[in-house]
Amino acid sequence: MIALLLRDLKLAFRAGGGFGLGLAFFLIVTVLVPFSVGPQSSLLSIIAPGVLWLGALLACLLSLDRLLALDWEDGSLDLLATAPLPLEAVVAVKSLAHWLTTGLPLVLVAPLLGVMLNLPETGFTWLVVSLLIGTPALSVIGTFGAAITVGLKRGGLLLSLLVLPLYVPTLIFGAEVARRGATGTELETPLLLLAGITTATIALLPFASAAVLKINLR
Amino acid sequence: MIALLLRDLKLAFRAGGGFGLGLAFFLIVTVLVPFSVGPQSSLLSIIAPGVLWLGALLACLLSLDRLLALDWEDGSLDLLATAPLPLEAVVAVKSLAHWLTTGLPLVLVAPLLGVMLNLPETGFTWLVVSLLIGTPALSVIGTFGAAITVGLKRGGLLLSLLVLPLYVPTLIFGAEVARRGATGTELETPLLLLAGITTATIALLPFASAAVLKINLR
Amino acid sequence: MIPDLGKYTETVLSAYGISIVLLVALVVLSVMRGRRVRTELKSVEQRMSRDG
Amino acid sequence: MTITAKANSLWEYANPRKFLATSERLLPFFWLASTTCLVVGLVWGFFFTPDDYKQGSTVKIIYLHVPSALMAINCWLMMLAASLIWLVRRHHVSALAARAAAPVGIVFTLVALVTGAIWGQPMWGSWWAWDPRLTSFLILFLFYLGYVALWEAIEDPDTAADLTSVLCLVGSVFAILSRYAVNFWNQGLHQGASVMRVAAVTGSDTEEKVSNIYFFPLMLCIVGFVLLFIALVLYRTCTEIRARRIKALLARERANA
Amino acid sequence: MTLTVTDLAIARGGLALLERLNFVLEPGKALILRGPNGIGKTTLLRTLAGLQAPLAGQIQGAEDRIAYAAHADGLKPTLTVAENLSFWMSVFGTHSIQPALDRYDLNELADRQAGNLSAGQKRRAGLARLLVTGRPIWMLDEPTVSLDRNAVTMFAEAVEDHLKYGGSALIATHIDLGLEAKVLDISSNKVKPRPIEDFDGAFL
Amino acid sequence: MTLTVTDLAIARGGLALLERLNFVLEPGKALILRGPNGIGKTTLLRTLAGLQAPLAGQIQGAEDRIAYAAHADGLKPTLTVAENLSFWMSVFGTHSIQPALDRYDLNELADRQAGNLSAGQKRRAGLARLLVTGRPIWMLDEPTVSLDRNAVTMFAEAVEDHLKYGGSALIATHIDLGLEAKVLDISSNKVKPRPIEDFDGAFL
Ligand code: HEM
Ligand SMILES: Nc1ncnc2c1ncn2[C@@H]1O[C@H](COP(=O)(O)OP(=O)(O)OP(=O)(O)O)[C@@H](O)[C@H]1O
Ligand SMILES: Nc1ncnc2c1ncn2[C@@H]1O[C@H](COP(=O)(O)OP(=O)(O)OP(=O)(O)O)[C@@H](O)[C@H]1O
Ligand SMILES: [Mg+2]
Ligand SMILES: [Mg+2]
Repeated sequence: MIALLLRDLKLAFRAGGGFGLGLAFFLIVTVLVPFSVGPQSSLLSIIAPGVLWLGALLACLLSLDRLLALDWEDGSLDLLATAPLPLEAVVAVKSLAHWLTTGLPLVLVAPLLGVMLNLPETGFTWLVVSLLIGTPALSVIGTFGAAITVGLKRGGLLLSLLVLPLYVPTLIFGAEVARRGATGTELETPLLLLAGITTATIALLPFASAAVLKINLR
Repeated sequence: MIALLLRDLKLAFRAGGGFGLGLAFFLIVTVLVPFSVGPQSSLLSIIAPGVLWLGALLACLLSLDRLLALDWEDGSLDLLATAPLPLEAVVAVKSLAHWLTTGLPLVLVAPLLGVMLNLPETGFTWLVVSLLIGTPALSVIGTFGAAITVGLKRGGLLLSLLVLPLYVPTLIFGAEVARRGATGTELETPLLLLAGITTATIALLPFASAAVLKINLR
Repeated sequence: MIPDLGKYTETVLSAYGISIVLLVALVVLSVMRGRRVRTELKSVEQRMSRDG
Repeated sequence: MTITAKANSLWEYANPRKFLATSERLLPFFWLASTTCLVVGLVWGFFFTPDDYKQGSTVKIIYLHVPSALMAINCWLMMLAASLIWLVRRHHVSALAARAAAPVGIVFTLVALVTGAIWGQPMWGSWWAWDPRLTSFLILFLFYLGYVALWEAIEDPDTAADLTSVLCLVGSVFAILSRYAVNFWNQGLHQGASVMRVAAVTGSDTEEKVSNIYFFPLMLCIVGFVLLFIALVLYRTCTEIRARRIKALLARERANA
Repeated sequence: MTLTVTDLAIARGGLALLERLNFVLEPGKALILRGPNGIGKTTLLRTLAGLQAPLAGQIQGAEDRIAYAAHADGLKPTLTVAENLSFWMSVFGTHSIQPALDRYDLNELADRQAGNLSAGQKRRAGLARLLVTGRPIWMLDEPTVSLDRNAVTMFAEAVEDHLKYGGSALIATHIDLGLEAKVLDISSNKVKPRPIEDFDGAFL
Repeated sequence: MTLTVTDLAIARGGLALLERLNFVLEPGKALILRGPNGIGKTTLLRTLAGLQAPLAGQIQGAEDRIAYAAHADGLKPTLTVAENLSFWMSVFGTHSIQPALDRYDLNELADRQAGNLSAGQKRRAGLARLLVTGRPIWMLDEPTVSLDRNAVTMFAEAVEDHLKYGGSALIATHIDLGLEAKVLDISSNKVKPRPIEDFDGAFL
C-alpha cells in the first residue's frame, strides 16, 4: 500500500504527471476572475472567499480524471485487482495521493491568491482552515466519481457532471466558513458541519468506490 | 471533409460521446457560484455577466481534451494525416465540430442561466451576442492547444494551462461587452475588438494548429 | 371563455402552457418510442423464429 | 396473453413476461383515470375557483406547481426503492423501472421549476431567487441529469444498472445533505409545506395555508399526477423491457451466426 | 494446488459465450488455450482471474494464486522498466526484480522509460512482471504478441522454468510456442442457441 | 509506381536507428520486413508513410500512395464496424465497403460497435480499412497480431489479391505469413556507435 502511494506520488511528480497543474489551474482561474467581473477591489474582496473555494473545487475536479482512468487504460487496475491488496485500500490510497498532490498544494497557495483578490485580513486563517478541512472530502468524493466513470472513454465531463452535485454540501459549508471568517462572524456551526462531512465521507465512501470499481472491472 | 464533420458530430451524439455534458457543466458551475459567494441577488446580478462568460469558457475548456486526443490514442490521427486531406482542413473541421457541439449550445442556454443569476433585463441580448461572437474564437484557440498537447497522456490539465492565457483577450472583451450590455453603457469598441479577435483566429490559427500537429505526429 | 385573470393573464397562461406542453411532450415521446420498440421487437422475433 | 397461475408472491411480477402482461391490462385504466383527474382538476381549478385576495389569479398555478413538485420528489424515492431492489434481489424489471422513471422525474422537476419561476415573477419580483426550497430542487434536477447521463453512457445493461443504483443510493444521501446545507446557507421566501396541515383545517383561511376552495381541485390534480406518473412509468418500463429483449435477441442472433 | 474448473459457463456483455468447461490445471503443467477469434478466451481468463463472475459452475484453487497478463501490459509510460517492476514487486511482497530482468534480457532497458520502448520491448517488460509476482498460476492472454523469435524463446524458457518449480500456466495463443503442453480447444464449448420462447433467458 | 528508397537513415526519439537503407518495392511485389524487437521497423514504416522526416536519404514514389496500418487500429469504439469503414471510404473517396467486409468476413460484425469486439475481430476490421483506401502501397506493422489461423489466411489472400492488381506491400512481422515474398532483413542496417569525439553528430 505504501508502494502504491509512493508510485502514485512519483507518477504525479514525473514530467507530464500533472503535479502542479491543478495548482496552476487554480491560479489562472483566480486571475481570470477580475477580468470577467471587473477590477473593483471592493467587489473582489466580497467575492474573494467564494471564488477561492470555487477555484479550488474546480482544480480538484479537473485532476480527477487521471485518478483512476490512466490505471484503467494501461491495464494496471486489472492487475491491482488481482493483487493481494483489498480494493478498498487501493481506492483509499488513490484518494490520499490525489489529496497530497492536489488538495494540499491548493491549501498552501490559497493565501497568496487571497492577497490578489483583496481578501480581508481576518479571512486568511479561516480560508486556510476551511480548505484544509474541506479538500480531503473533495478528493474522496471525487474518487467515487472517478470509480463510477472509469470504464468510459474520456468520461471526464460525465465525471464532472456526477461529482459536482455531490460537492454541493462541502462547498456550501466550506465557503460559508471562509466567508464568515472574512467578515468576522460566528463560524463554529458550519465548521463543525464541514468537519463532519469530511469525516463521514472518508469513513464511508471508499467502500462505495471499491464496490463500484469492482462492477466496472468485470 | 464533410464526412469528417459528420463523423465527429455522430461521435459526439453517441452515448457517452459528450454532447450536452459541456452544457451540464456550464449549468452546474453557474449554480455553484451562489453557493460559494452567497445568495444575495444584488451581488449576483453584478457579477452575473462575468460569471456566465467564465462558465462558458471553462465548459469549452473542459471539452477540449476530447477534441484530438481520442483520435490520437486510437491511431486515427496518424491515418488522417496520411489521407488525402490537408491537415489544415482536418483541424478546421475539428474546431467547427467542437463549436457546434459545445459553443453553440452554451450560447443558447446562457439566457436561462442569466435568469438564475439575476442578470439585469437589458443584459440578455448582449450576453448572447457576445457569446455568439466570442465562442468560435474559444473553439479555434482551444484546437490549437489540443494540437500542442495531443501526444501527452492525459494532457488535460496542461492543456487548460496552455489555453487559459490564450483565452484572456477573448474573455476580457467578451465579458466587457456583456457587462456593458447589462449596465447599458456604450459597448461598440469591445464588441468590434471581440469580432476582430474571432475573425483573426479563425483565419490564422488553423495553420498554426496543423503545423503543431505535424510536429506532434512524428 | 377564458376567465378574467386580471393583470396576471400572461403569467398564468404561460405557466399552464409550458407545463402542459412539457407533460404532453413527455407522454407523446414515451408513446412514440414505445410503439417503435414494440414493432421492432415483433420484427426481430419473427425473423428469429423464421431463421430458427 | 393471460395469466394462468395466480401470483402467490409480489416478486412474480419481477418476471418480465408477467410484468408486461399485467401492465398491459392495467395501463388503459391508469391512462383514463389520470386524464380524467387531471382534466377535471385543472378545469375546475382554472375556471371555477376565485382569485386569491393577495396573489390574484396566480394562485391557479398551484394546481400544476404543487403536484409536480411532490411527484418530482416521490419519483426519486421510487427510483431509490427500485435501485435497492435491484441491488438486493437483482430483478431486472426493477432496474428497468428505475431507468424508465428518471426522465419522468426530470420533466416533473422541470414543470415544478418552471411554474415556480413564473409564479415568482409577480410574487417576489424576480424569476429566480436562491431560496432553499427552489435551490434544492435545482440540485435534485442535477442529480436526475447525472443519473440519466450515466445510464446513457454505459453500454452493458447490467453494469449500467449496478452503477446507477449505487449512484442513486449515494446521491440520495448527498441530496439530503444538500437540502440541509442549503437551508443553512439561506433562509428563504418560500412557504413551508402546508398541504398536509390544510387537510385538517376546515374553512379557516390564513394567508399561508391553502383554503378549502382550492383544496379539492388541488387534491384532484395531485391524484391525477400520481396516476399519470404510474401510467408513464409502467408504460415506459414495458418499453425498456422490450428494448432490452431486442438487445438480447440481437446479441444472441449474432452469437449463433 | 491444482486449479479445477467444473461445469463453468461464462458471459461477456450480457451474452453467454461458453459452457460446460471442465478442466484441471496441475502444478508443473501448462495448458494451451485455443479457439478462433471472438470465442471467449479473454473472457475465460478474466473469469478465472476473478475479474468477473462466472455464469455458472465452480473454480477451485484459484484464490490469490493467479498472476494475470492481459492484452494490455499495465506499464506506466513515465516510469522506467525497473521502477515498474519494483512497484509490482512490493505490491506482491516479493524480494527482487533482478531474476526477472535477467530472464528477459532487460538489464539494458532497465533505466529506460517504459513509454519509449518499442512494442516488443514493452511486451517483454510486461511478461517480466509475472516473475516478480511470485504467484504459482499464470494466466496469459496472447503473451507473445509483437515478440521476435528470440524473445519468444526467452518466454518459452521462462514458462518451462516456472513449471519446473511447480508452477502452472494457462496460455491463450494462436501461434506455436514450442512448449510441451496439452492443448485445450474450447471451440466445442460454444453456447448452443436457446429457443427464443425462453423469455427470461433472453435477459441474460 | 515503384517505391524507391535510397540511402535512407532514420531516427526515433532523437537517436539515429537505421542507416544505409536501400531497397525497391515494385508493383505486384510484397516485401517482408524483418528485424529483432526495437531495431526500428515501426520507425521505418512511419518514415515511409510520411509521418516523420528521414534523417538522410531519399524516398521516391511514396506521396499520397501509401496506406498505413499501425499497431493501433484507428477504430472508433462507439461507431459500428460499417460506420468506421464508411468514414474512411469517404475520406479516401472510394465507393464501397462491401468488398472489404466480404474479404474479412465482417458482414456479421458490420453492425456491432467496434469497441465491443474481441482483439482479433478488431484487428480484422482494422485490416479491412486498407481495402477501402484504394491506395496501391500498403505499409503494415505486425498486421496479424491476435489473428487466428483462419484470419491469417484471409489476410494472406487479401495481400495476394492486392498484389495481383498491381499493388505492393511492405509488411513488418515476426511470424510466417505463408506469403511468397522477398525478405528485407534490416538487422545489418543498425547504426554503428560513432566515436564520441564526433560531437556534432552526437546531437542527432
Ligand atoms: C422555481 C421555483 C420553485 C420550486 C422549485 C418550488 C418547489 C415547491 C415544492 C417542492 C413544493 C411542495 C410543497 C410541499 O412540500 O407540499 C412547493 C409548494 C408550493 N409552492 Fe413552490 N416552488 C417554487 C416557486 C414558488 C413560487 C415563486 C411560489 C409563489 C410565490 C410558490 C408557491 C408555492 C405554494 C403556494 C406551494 C404550496 C404550499 C405548500 O403546499 O407548501 N412556489 N413548491
Ligand atoms: N465489451 C464487450 N461488450 C460486448 N461484447 C463483447 C465485449 N468484448 C468482447 N465481446 C464479445 O465477446 C466475445 C468474446 O470476446 P473475447 O475477447 O473473450 O474473445 P477472444 O476469444 O479473446 O478473441 P481474440 O482471439 O480475438 O482475442 C466476442 O464475440 C466479442 O465480440
Ligand atoms: N517515443 C520514443 N522515444 C524514444 N525512443 C523510442 C520511442 N519509441 C521507440 N523508441 C526506441 O526506438 C527504437 C525503435 O523502435 P521501433 O518501435 O521502431 O522498433 P520496432 O522495430 O518496431 O520494434 P518491435 O518489433 O518491438 O515493434 C527502439 O529501440 C525503441 O526503444
Ligand atoms: Mg482475446
Ligand atoms: Mg514496432
